[in-house]
Amino acid sequence: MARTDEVETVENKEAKDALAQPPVIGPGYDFVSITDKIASIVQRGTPVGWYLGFAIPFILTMMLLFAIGYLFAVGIGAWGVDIPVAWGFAIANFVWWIGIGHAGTLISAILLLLHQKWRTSINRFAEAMTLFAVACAGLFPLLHMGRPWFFYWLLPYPNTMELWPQFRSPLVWDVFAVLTYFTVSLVFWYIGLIPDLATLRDRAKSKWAWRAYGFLSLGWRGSADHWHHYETAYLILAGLATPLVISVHTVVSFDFSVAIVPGWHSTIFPPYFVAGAIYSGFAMVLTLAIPIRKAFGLQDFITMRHLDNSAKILLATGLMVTYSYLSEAFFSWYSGNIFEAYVELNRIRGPYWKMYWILVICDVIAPQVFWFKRARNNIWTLFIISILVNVGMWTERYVIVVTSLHRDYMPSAWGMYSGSVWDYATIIGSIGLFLALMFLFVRLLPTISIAEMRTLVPGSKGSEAK
Amino acid sequence: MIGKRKAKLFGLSAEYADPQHLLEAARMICDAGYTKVSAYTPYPVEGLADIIVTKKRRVAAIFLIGGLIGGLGGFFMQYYAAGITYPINVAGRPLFSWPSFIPITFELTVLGAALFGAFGMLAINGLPQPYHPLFNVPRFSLATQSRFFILVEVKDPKFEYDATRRLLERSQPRVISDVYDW
Amino acid sequence: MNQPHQLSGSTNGCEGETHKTKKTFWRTLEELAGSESQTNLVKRLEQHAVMIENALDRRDFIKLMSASLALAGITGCSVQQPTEHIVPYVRQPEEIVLGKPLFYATAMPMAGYAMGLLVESHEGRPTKIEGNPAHPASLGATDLFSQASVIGLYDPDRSQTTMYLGEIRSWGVFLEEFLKDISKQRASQGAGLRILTGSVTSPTLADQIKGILTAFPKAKWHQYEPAGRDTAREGTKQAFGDYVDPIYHFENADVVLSLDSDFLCAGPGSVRYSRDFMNKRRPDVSNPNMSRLYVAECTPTNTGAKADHRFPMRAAQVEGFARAVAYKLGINLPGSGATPYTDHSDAIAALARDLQAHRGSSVVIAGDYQPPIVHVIAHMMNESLGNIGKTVRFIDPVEANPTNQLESLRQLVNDMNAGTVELLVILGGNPVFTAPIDLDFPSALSKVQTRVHHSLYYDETSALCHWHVAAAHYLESWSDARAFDGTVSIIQPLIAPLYSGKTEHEMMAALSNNPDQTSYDLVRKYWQQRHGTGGSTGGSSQTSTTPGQASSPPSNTTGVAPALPNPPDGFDQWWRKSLRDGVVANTTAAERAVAIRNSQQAGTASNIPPLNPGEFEIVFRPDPSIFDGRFANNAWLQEIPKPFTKITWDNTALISPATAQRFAIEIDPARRGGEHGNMVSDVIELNYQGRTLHMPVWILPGHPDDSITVHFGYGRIRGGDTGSFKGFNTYLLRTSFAPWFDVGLKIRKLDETYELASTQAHHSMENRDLVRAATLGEFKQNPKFAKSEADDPSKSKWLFPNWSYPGYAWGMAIDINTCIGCNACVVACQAENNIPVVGKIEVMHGREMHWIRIDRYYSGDEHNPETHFQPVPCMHCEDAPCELVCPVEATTHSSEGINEMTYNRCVGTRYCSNNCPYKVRRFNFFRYADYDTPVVKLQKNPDVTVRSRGVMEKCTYCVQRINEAKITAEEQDRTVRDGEITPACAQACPTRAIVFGNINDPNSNVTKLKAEPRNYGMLADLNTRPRTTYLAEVRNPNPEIKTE
Amino acid sequence: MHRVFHPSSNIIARVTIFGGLIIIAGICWVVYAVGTSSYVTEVAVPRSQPVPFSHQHHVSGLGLDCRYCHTTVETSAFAGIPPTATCMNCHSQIWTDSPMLQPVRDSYRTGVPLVWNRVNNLPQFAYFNHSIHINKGVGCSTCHGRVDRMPLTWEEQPMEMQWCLECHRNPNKVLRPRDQVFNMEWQAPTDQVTKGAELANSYHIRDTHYLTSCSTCHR
Repeated sequence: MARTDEVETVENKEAKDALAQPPVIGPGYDFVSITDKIASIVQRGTPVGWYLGFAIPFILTMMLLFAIGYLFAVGIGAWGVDIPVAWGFAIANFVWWIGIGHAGTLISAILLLLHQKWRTSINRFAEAMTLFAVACAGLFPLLHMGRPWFFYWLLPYPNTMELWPQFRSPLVWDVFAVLTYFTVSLVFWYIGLIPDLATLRDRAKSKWAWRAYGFLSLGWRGSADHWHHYETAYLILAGLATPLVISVHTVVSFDFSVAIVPGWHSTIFPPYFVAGAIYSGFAMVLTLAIPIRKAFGLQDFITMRHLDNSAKILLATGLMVTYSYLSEAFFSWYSGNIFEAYVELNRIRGPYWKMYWILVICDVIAPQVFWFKRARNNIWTLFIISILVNVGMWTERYVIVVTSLHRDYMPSAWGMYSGSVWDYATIIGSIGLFLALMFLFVRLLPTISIAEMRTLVPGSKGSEAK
Repeated sequence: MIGKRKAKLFGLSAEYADPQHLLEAARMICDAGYTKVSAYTPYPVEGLADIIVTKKRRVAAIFLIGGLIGGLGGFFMQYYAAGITYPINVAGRPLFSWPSFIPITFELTVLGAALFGAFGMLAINGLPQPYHPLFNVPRFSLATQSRFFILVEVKDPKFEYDATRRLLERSQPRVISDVYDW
Repeated sequence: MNQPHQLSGSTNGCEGETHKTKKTFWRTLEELAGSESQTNLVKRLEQHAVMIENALDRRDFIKLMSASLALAGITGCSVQQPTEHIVPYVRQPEEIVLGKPLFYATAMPMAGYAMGLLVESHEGRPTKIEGNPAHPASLGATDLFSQASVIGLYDPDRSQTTMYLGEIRSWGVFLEEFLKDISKQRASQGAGLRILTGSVTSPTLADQIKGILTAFPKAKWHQYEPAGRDTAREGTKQAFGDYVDPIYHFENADVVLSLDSDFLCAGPGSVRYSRDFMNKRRPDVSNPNMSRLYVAECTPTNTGAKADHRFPMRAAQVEGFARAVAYKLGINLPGSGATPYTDHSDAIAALARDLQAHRGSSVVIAGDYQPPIVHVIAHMMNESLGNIGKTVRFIDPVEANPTNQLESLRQLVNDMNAGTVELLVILGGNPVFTAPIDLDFPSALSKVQTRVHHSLYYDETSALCHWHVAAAHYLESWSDARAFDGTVSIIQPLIAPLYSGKTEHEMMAALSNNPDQTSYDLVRKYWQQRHGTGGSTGGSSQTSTTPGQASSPPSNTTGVAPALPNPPDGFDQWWRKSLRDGVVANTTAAERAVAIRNSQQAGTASNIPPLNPGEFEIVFRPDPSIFDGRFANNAWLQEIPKPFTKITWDNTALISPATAQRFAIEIDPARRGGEHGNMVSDVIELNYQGRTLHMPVWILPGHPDDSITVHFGYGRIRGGDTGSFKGFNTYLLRTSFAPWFDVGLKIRKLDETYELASTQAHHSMENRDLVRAATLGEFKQNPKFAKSEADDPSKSKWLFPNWSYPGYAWGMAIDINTCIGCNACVVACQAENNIPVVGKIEVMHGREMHWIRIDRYYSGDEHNPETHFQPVPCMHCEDAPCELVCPVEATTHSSEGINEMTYNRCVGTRYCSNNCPYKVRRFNFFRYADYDTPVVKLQKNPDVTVRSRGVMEKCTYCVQRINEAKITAEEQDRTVRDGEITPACAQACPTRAIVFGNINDPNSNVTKLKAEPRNYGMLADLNTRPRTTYLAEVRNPNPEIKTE
Repeated sequence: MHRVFHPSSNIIARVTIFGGLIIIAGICWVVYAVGTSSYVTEVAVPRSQPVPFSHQHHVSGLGLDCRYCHTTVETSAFAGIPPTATCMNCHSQIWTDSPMLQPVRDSYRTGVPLVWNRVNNLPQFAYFNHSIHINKGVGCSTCHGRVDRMPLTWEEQPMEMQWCLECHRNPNKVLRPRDQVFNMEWQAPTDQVTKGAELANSYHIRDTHYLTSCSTCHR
């Protein structure tokens, strides 16, 4: 039957890969050692380093809470937003976080469908990253509302006003897209976790750990039927998640492209945004993977091959984004529309030219070093570039939001924008929240899918017996 | 052990060190005509399902149903809200401006499918099920880590304690243990 | 609107109120003192305002909703509401219909001159000022000052009691002391008594003062207006040998030459003048003609902005220019031309030819800020052009006692310094702040034994006086005043004094020793006298006073119109009619024949020395928004963007771009809110006559080089919470010998910067066809010059079928050509729609709330650019981009095509504002509305929601007025008539540049305008299909003059 | 050590899952019920007043017309609340020393107005106009109920947006001849459907889109 041939091809491919590049898992691992290696991260006592590391994001999170409290107390005026730039940091942050949230599901889903074995060791925390990033992203549309206590008016529910959301508004599309994305990612993540939770249950030392993991693992026994249905479901979920990932950032891009603001109203936006999302997502994966593998000695699972592949993807998506910049610039000239043309020129040499060139340097020029294998195999290069790309992607969103609005149709209404101290407190705080969640995750759940790693152990294929 | 109730035999379980033995054993037992047999592995072992899984459920169908409900429901909700219950002139667009309804329809399709599918799968697998007789076998905790198990239930019409045990022994298991239920 | 029965009733109403509230009027001291007075005030007002209290309680409702999320979550608005109260009248005045406003006719005296008004009153609360169509100075329109005056009434900083050396005293105590002082004076025939007022046109007041001056022969009456019209006055005197007032008839003028005169936006007749003038500048296909305006001016003015030819020059050069023109007209002038004017010689020749070609249908008008000689020359030109009697008529002075006020003030100061002044009564005004610096008024004042200051605020002058008497606001007062053309209006109160203020009449009554006369009695008595025997024989034999000596008692009842014939149906009928109409019939001053004296006697050249190199000319002007400083505490006026600089809350030194370059002076947008908000300007040091002042600058295109304009009125120290410590006090440089301009200014750029709040720092239109303009010639060749293919929605490809709007379809047309950028519409809108004031900081953040703004663009070279004004309210697009993106249906389209904004549904995503190409949406970033100060709530329009924090708002076409009119019409089973609905902006507009109506009605005014070839939709190529469209600008330059 | 969940945990697990769903649904229902209950909407809850004024007595008892006190109901947005003087028209003659009316007499003497507790109350952002409804044939009792049977006045309707919309979307079902507007006893005839349509026609009632435009009530 089909499956076996498939296996063959994959194996051949792997064989070739094996010659070409480092393997996706270090040598000399069997079921026991893998299980021990990964599960022990969760099960051994908390290292001091973890507390030290956790302290900083924790403080930042407290700062975020304070900023939010102040915001709700005095009103949105605490931020830098004004007329004409009624959207500022908040929306840039939102898009940025959502973008970061794309790599996780993408890695797990698309790479699963493509039978990319190297996904297994990074998908778990990539998915976690997705969830936390989307959670951070979800904050901002809420916070940026003038009357956030009425957020539920964006949800369809029966009410005495007999009013519904205005379904033609991209903001409502956003609500559905983001909520769906979060839910599906959560389900996908959890389903993937169940077997590992069972493992932790069965290895649990303390009674409470056993209770907790026992409860979460739903009594998973890994019976053949379970695995059968589980795999089908997981595969279909992946199949669903893939278009979902694409759609979510497409919808996010509609926030801009549906509006008539010059610099927003552009058909390139959906693909442009999706590419950008994957770009920043993978950058964040690297930014996280590199320290994590170091901290927990996971070099054998997250091998140079993973980093190398991620770097290649960064390069590819980076080129797509570059193409988008170029086509934007081209059409602003080619369209002959004075408003569009002005916005583009204004970005390049207007009051915000610094931001624009920062984004060009970070997003266009920096990743070009990945053409060279040496760069792709140098941890530090990878790390620094990944951070640059993250910065660049935030700047890109800032440029899109601010420079388009601050000089649109009516010169009489042109105005400058810059974030207030509360804007900065909020974005930095949200990064803190994100990191804090990551810290908790690596502490409490297996950072790498144990069950899937087992399938990479030599001799894990039952069919080899035939 | 648990409370006062007296244990009754639930089945016989055999433990194997690697997937190859497991597969052979499974094939052998099934060939021997046993039907109430199940295998337990720390990761999905390819080919196992073809041998041992008798009743395959259409998980995909549940996804489909969920998707349809989500999608159609979502689209009608928007149509109802914008066009029927409170028709308002928004930006001069027609009440039924279907192009604007596509994104949400899609999202809700995915949402419906995913939720139905995921929970459907759990339901089919009879989860959550924190207790199962096998858990009474201390070594079974290895089933989620490094070892492979086969369980032959007493319910099986061909089950005869000695015969079955002998059959299992022939498949060179690490351990054979009696599984008791309470 | 003003049905007779209402207004006739109104008079009773007002009398009723005055009487009714007398009991609450005489307050005991402890009530006057202390914080309690506020609450008393509100108690007192409950009798007036039935619905106020609960109307205000309701405002907390939205806040309450936020608290009770959970319930609201399911049931929207049905959280339990706080118990509200209804406070009915005890005895309800029969003319009051609860929930329906009444309109009372009255008048606002501004620097003495009356602006006729109709004031909207809700249950006794005046809430909105409108112009009185029957009044010659208004014709139904208003200027921004009268529009804004209504919050002056409710100003919590207004002085609330009588004070002695800053301590609260009762009126009674004051009277005792005051009468003592007066009796002292009686002995000396009032040798030590001085009265200082502003310009007085009020017949009653004049009569009272006359009475006092007869009782105290040695007493003297001085008048001083900081922004006075001495030069115009002296000009007529020099030209004709006697004080007369010129009245201009622009409706007959085809060519107008303004010699530094801002007749469109400044001066008592400006509202009327701008209407007359603009009526001749509405070219359409049937009559493609318009008048031509030449302006020679220094500081750019609104008049200059509308000029077809503007000649920018230093103020001192205007005389030379005038002489050059006069010379071309062959007039032989008195005095030798000061400094001959050499530029624009061909232009001047052409201009002269143009004037000659329009003998009898041209006007030469000189500015109040130019020396008398310029006025003389203007008069002579008018005479030689045969305009006098046709486009320029002369009447006896409207002022009761015209005099050279500066001289009058100087003499007062001399007397004070000489120590001859024992009792000084200052009626209104704030001389300590406004008097020329060289007179050193404060120190002179300190030499007076007893000083009494009667004013609205406890201001700089009050602080230096023994006694301060709180004045009553004109909306609280009985009085009378005359318009620029002499027409008399009776001023009737809309409400009993909130703060137990006294009127000038009551002060004078006290001075003439019968203090218990109410101003109502006084005014009524005076007019009773004026009928029949009481009257006098005409002001033709006007006593004129030679400069330098204050008026001796006027021989007769001053310069008011002659005795009135006994009214046929009795005085009471006459009185009611006068109150109802807002004008007293047949009081318009008769024309007076005048003749230029022998030209050699007529005035001499004002010998202003030429400018030394490196020195500058300094030019003084009253501030365009707070005038001479009297409106400093009026937040609406403070936040009005000034016509050219668009600066709010400040005054600056205006300099030309070239001058700025010379001194490397710059204005940069700030990082936050720059361009639209926060501009960082360099500070310069003005050094004039040894006095220095540090001030920020504003680089003003069109301002002449080597000249610097400063506006006075800012820098108040005791201007109230709003007015104090704003801007810079330029009175500190203003001297009595050069009140308007002088040479000898030195400037120095300092190493400081200052943050200005300017709402539009961007000058250029960036080649976008927002304002479309052409010359008259071009218009005649191609009337449709403003049309563009892309603009036509019917032609544009569009995915969806258009909605149809049967029944009413509201629309607006704005004629850019006739807009003079006077800001009246902006204030009117603010008053009508409860628009909050946000303060300088928020304006700097680009968060001002005006629903209608006046965009100012420049075209051409910055030395002498063309200035364009464009009022921009919401366009009410039929395919509104804002609506499409609102996630909660907070902004939607009504069945009549109004782009509705439902505040209580808005969640504040601000997406609509982003997507509005016109950027007319305004957002409550903070809780701007004042829920806390009880008294300011009284001004709120009960028909408009007060917006809470976090909601978007914008122009609604005054939907409350539309609904009101539709309901009235439906109840009478008819449709709304054209002109029945007028939005606040349109109603206030002096030139009727804004027209509103039903565009489905082919005969409506607006439909006709939209049918005109000049009509175009701004940014219509975005297919927004705006309901508000513009009529393009057409200028009428003289083809003989090639614009350099 | 080796641990096993108790066999009953399977049942517990399933029960909690379905139980949880039921509980959530229950909570939603409770919140909705509370939200629409008269506790929140204060429908049919008599308000205490400084003077226990009885519409029942004055209307059905003495047969006063609504407009005797609510004078401006036909001409103004505000129906009008009688000044103390109106009360004293009669009560200077009758019940002149009833202690119940003391506050009224005090108010009349001192000029300090009575302070009534508002019964029918719309939020500040909803603008209701009595006169137009009266003129279009919407009767008092349609919204205010049988005031003539209220000893102490209470709110008859929740006065929520959906309630307003009911009529604005389909006015015909409540329209009555103008001469019946103040008639408390009026009952909709059996053929109200046709009658209402005729009235709507003759009174020129505007179409639904107009009546349900936001700015009809919100400004």
